Amino acid sequence: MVYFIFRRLGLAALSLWGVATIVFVMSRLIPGDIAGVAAGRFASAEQIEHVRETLGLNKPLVVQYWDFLVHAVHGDLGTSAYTHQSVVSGIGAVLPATIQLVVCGMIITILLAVPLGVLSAVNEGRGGDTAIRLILVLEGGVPVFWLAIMLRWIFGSILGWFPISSTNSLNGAPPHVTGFSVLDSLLFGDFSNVLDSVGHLLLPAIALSAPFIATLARNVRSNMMSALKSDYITFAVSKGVPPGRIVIHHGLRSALGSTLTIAGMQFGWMVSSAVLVEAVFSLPGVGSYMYHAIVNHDTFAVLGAVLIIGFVFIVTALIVDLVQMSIDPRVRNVQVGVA
Amino acid sequence: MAESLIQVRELSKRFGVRGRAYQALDSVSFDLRQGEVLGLVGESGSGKTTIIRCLVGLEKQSSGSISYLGKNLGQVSASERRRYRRDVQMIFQDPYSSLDPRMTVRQILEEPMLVAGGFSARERHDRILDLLHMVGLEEDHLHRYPRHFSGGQRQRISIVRALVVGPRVLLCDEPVSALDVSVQAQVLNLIKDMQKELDLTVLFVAHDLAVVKYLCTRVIVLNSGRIVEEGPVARVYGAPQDAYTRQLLEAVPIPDPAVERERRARRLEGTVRR
Amino acid sequence: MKTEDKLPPGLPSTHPDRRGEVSFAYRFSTATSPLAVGRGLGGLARRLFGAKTFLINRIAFGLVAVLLLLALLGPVLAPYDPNAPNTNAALQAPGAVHWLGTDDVGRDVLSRILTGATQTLISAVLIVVFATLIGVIVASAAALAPRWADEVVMRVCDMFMSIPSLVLALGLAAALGPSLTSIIIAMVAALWPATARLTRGILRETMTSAYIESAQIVGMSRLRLMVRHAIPNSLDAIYVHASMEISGTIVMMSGLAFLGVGAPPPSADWGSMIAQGQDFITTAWWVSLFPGLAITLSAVAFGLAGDAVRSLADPSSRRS
Amino acid sequence: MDARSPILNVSALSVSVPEKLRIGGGQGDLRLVDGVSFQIRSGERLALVGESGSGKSMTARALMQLDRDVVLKGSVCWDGTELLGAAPRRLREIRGAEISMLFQDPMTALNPVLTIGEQVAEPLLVRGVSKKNAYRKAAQILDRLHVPKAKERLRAYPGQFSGGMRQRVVMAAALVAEPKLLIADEPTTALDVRVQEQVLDLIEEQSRELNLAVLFITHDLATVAGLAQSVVVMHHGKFVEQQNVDDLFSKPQHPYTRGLLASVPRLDADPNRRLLTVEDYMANHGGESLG
Repeated sequence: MVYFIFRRLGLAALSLWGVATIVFVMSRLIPGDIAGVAAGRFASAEQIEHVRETLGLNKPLVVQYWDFLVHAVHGDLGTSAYTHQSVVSGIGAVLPATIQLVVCGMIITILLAVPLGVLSAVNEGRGGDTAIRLILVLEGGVPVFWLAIMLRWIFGSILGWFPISSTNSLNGAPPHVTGFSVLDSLLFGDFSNVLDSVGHLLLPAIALSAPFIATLARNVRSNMMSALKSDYITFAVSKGVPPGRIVIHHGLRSALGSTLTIAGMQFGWMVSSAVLVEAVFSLPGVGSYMYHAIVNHDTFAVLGAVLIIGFVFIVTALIVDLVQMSIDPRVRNVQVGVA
Repeated sequence: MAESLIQVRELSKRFGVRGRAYQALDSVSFDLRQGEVLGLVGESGSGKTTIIRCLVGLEKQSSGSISYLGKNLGQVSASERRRYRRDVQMIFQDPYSSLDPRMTVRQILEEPMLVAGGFSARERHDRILDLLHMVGLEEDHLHRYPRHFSGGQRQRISIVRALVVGPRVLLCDEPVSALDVSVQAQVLNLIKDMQKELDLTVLFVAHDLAVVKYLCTRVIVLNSGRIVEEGPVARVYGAPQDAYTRQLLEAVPIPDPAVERERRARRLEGTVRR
Repeated sequence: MKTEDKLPPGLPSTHPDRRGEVSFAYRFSTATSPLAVGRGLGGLARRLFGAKTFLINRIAFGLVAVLLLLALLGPVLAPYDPNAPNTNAALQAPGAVHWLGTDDVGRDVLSRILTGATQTLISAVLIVVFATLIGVIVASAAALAPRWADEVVMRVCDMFMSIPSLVLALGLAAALGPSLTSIIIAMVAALWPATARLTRGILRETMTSAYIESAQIVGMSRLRLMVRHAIPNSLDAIYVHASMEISGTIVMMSGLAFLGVGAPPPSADWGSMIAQGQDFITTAWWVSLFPGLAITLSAVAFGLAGDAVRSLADPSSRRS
Repeated sequence: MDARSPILNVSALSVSVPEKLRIGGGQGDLRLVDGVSFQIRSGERLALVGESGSGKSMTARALMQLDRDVVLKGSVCWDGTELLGAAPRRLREIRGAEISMLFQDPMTALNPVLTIGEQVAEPLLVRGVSKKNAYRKAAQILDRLHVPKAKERLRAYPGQFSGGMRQRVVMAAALVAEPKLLIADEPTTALDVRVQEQVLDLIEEQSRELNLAVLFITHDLATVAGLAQSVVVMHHGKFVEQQNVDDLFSKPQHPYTRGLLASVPRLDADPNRRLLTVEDYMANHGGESLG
């Protein structure tokens, strides 16, 4: 068990190094003179030369790579060419907002996808199943950013039910403490603050969760279906276990393992989709940060964001695996090695 | 005593690493002699299949040696290795997965000859047809795909595939355990006939002691990767020396109600065990 | 054929050897694969649209056929020049002249969607084809290589997969500069590792089947094993994966374009059309709405078709 | 209840798969079991023997109505009530408490994520027995089935058990609610010969002690010899013959049965006598040929 935890930690570290390497390679892919790009469009030859030196671009590639890794380990991903702010602190300031959005999207996803998948699997081949699958296919094909625009237009502009941008109304913003607006409101604001924060979060979270609901529900469906077809379900039926208990206690319990894995990976994918949603709703977050960096050709900021999102992804996967190891007897027994 | 074709010496095989290692074979030594049908019996996990897989090179032994005609296979030249591959063929347990579903029967049967080399088109055709008729299949089966055949027919095709290159040794890994009883008898008879007709040496792995008794001349009993008993079938079955062999033999049900009832009564009264 | 071969899914097979679960590759390879039979275009058409295919699958294949046709003929069918601004006709609502309205510089939305179809759909197909090719080649090479090299290649794939593909593609495309080529390169770079990983898994499973082992015993070289047995028997699963990928690729491409890393203006791209229209959505909803519908329709059509291909390849799920 | 009157009366039972659910198409409904009849008396051990595709397992599953997509016809009369067409609630009452079932593969019949205790006690738990009592009963039954350290094992997961032990756990779950009939669907096929012997002994032992009727499904005539009192032979979904066990082995009536008996290699037979196959008998007797 301990061996496997260490092995898993080692793998995570290896992945982090890999992500950093990929980002480094990407940073050298930029066509033309990196220093020229970094110094800005109107920089003089001297300024470019200066930038070249500060970035260490005149050193051999291996040394640059090493410097990059050392800096990255120390939490230094360079300086944004646009805001002239450290990339890490820039992203650090907005990361909580993104995490909050993703967690909210995740909750919506799980709340909808699990029941839908279960219902669909239980009714396999019948009308209900077909209807759910059709809805999922339609909803899974909708591009997130377009859905975000449409939701904002319909529920924000036409119906006026929800605010159309930002995390809080001007007078509803709580002091910035944790960066999680809902949490901050809970800590310092009154109930209307909380409501305001949640209201601002709802539309983006719904838009964000759409494609993930489809993926997760389909995954739950197929896991449930194979669970429901297994011998142990037949055995449970033959023991006189009522259908409700069969589905929840036997089916869902054993289908949950791989659902958890998928949900964990979705967390990472959601962080990347947040780029699109945040751009639409002009929410401060890693996504908006990345979007503005792209628009401003701020390559180091873009790559910094890539690295951070990769980091979040790896850490989530690590946590999910460790959780799974501790709750699933199948995995646990393999670890312990009992035949 | 007949010439020894394959000599297995101190064969050991471990799977896995460090704390989780599992000893599948533990210094197994035996000879496979010209013309005999040697049975390897044991329960699941006894290592019987691992022996066969080491013999055909699908598994690499952890230690020990395998020699063919007196030459250690670990040190032979490439041409001798080719000869071994041609002389030693194998039949698998599962007739459903041992034939490539995307090939016609003709392609499946020609392949070993093409790989081994040295067969003209005419020869290939003739050999396939000869063997096909011997196992009771027809020429027009040749252009069909495996999915068109029943389990028993597929196992016959597997037998032909193993025999087309003219091997001296046939290794059988539980070839009938996946078949229905009525089909099982046909395939057993077929292996028996082919063995006589083609003067084959057979290593027959099985968990069913009755099948081994019907087919084999000599038997090796394996338990957890070790040989516990070895000898001519009549002797081992008639007077087993090892306690494990005796347990195995006693557990085989006999299709005779009177005998079985008596045996059970004896068991239940003699032991309030476990 | 024996009776048990025809049992519906879920019913137990009584054959002693069929107990336990049937593996992915095994299901795809030894079962009667309809993808493998019916050679030629006629056979393909019968497979896809024949009476035995489910209605929903036929609809999906029909939609995909229509979409691909539109992609090929888009520029010809477009009633107006998609890139010609006409300030006199800016932001016109859908009507008899401009069926889907015009954008802020007076370009015909329908014409732009039609030309955009060519670009989006063809590049999506190309991306998936390239990513699959690279993935299959890498996976096959890894399967043939010594174990340590195999391990290294797979670890590299894992590392690529540790960055969500949208972000990876975004970073790459941003670094390479806005153009259709850089989007294609970025997307292929982001997608191939997953395909390679999957293909390696399928190959590994196929390689353990008894028919491969029996070829190994006769002394067949590993290269020939791959080419003769392993790859052909893995193809179904690879096709299925590829066909499922197209839908996601379309959506992701449009997302990249939406963020401004796609083909530079004035090129008609569905994603950038939506981006362009979002600022005046309250007054001219049609500029954003219709390209979005086009993306959704394409994604759904290709998604359904992918599902259909899977159900054709896997008889045990042949039910709709 | 009179020991002589049958507790289960199956008459003209047919099982078929509707045309639209047949995999790979094919015309018409696929008939898996075709008009099979037999009876089981209380405490009687009846064996249902046949090769793959004979419909023996389908018959067993049809008694419990475990398959949703098949069409059942005929009559299955349990203890005076007709089961075909009975309300789902009534079926649930019977399953596990009056009729229970053992499966072929003990490795897949247990849910890997639930504890042994939970799975053994379940038939009681779903009938409102308190958790404490149900678990105590579960420990008792495991003990009866010679599972060592039964009480501690309740907290274990199936992954920690060997094949033979798992089959005992499955049996414990099947017997915990004291049913009157145990349907055993090839319970020893996946097991090694020594474990098979133990499981067969256990089934017989429980049947004797609890006056438990047993319907034993198998393809292996030899396992039936010492266990069953009466044997039904099936072939291609059809009833072939039924006899008491001694008569079936000494004077089989149908050529198929004779072929089945002759084609099994026996430990007590002369290996030089060639095995006869079912085909030999069927051909001699002008019966239908086998595919």
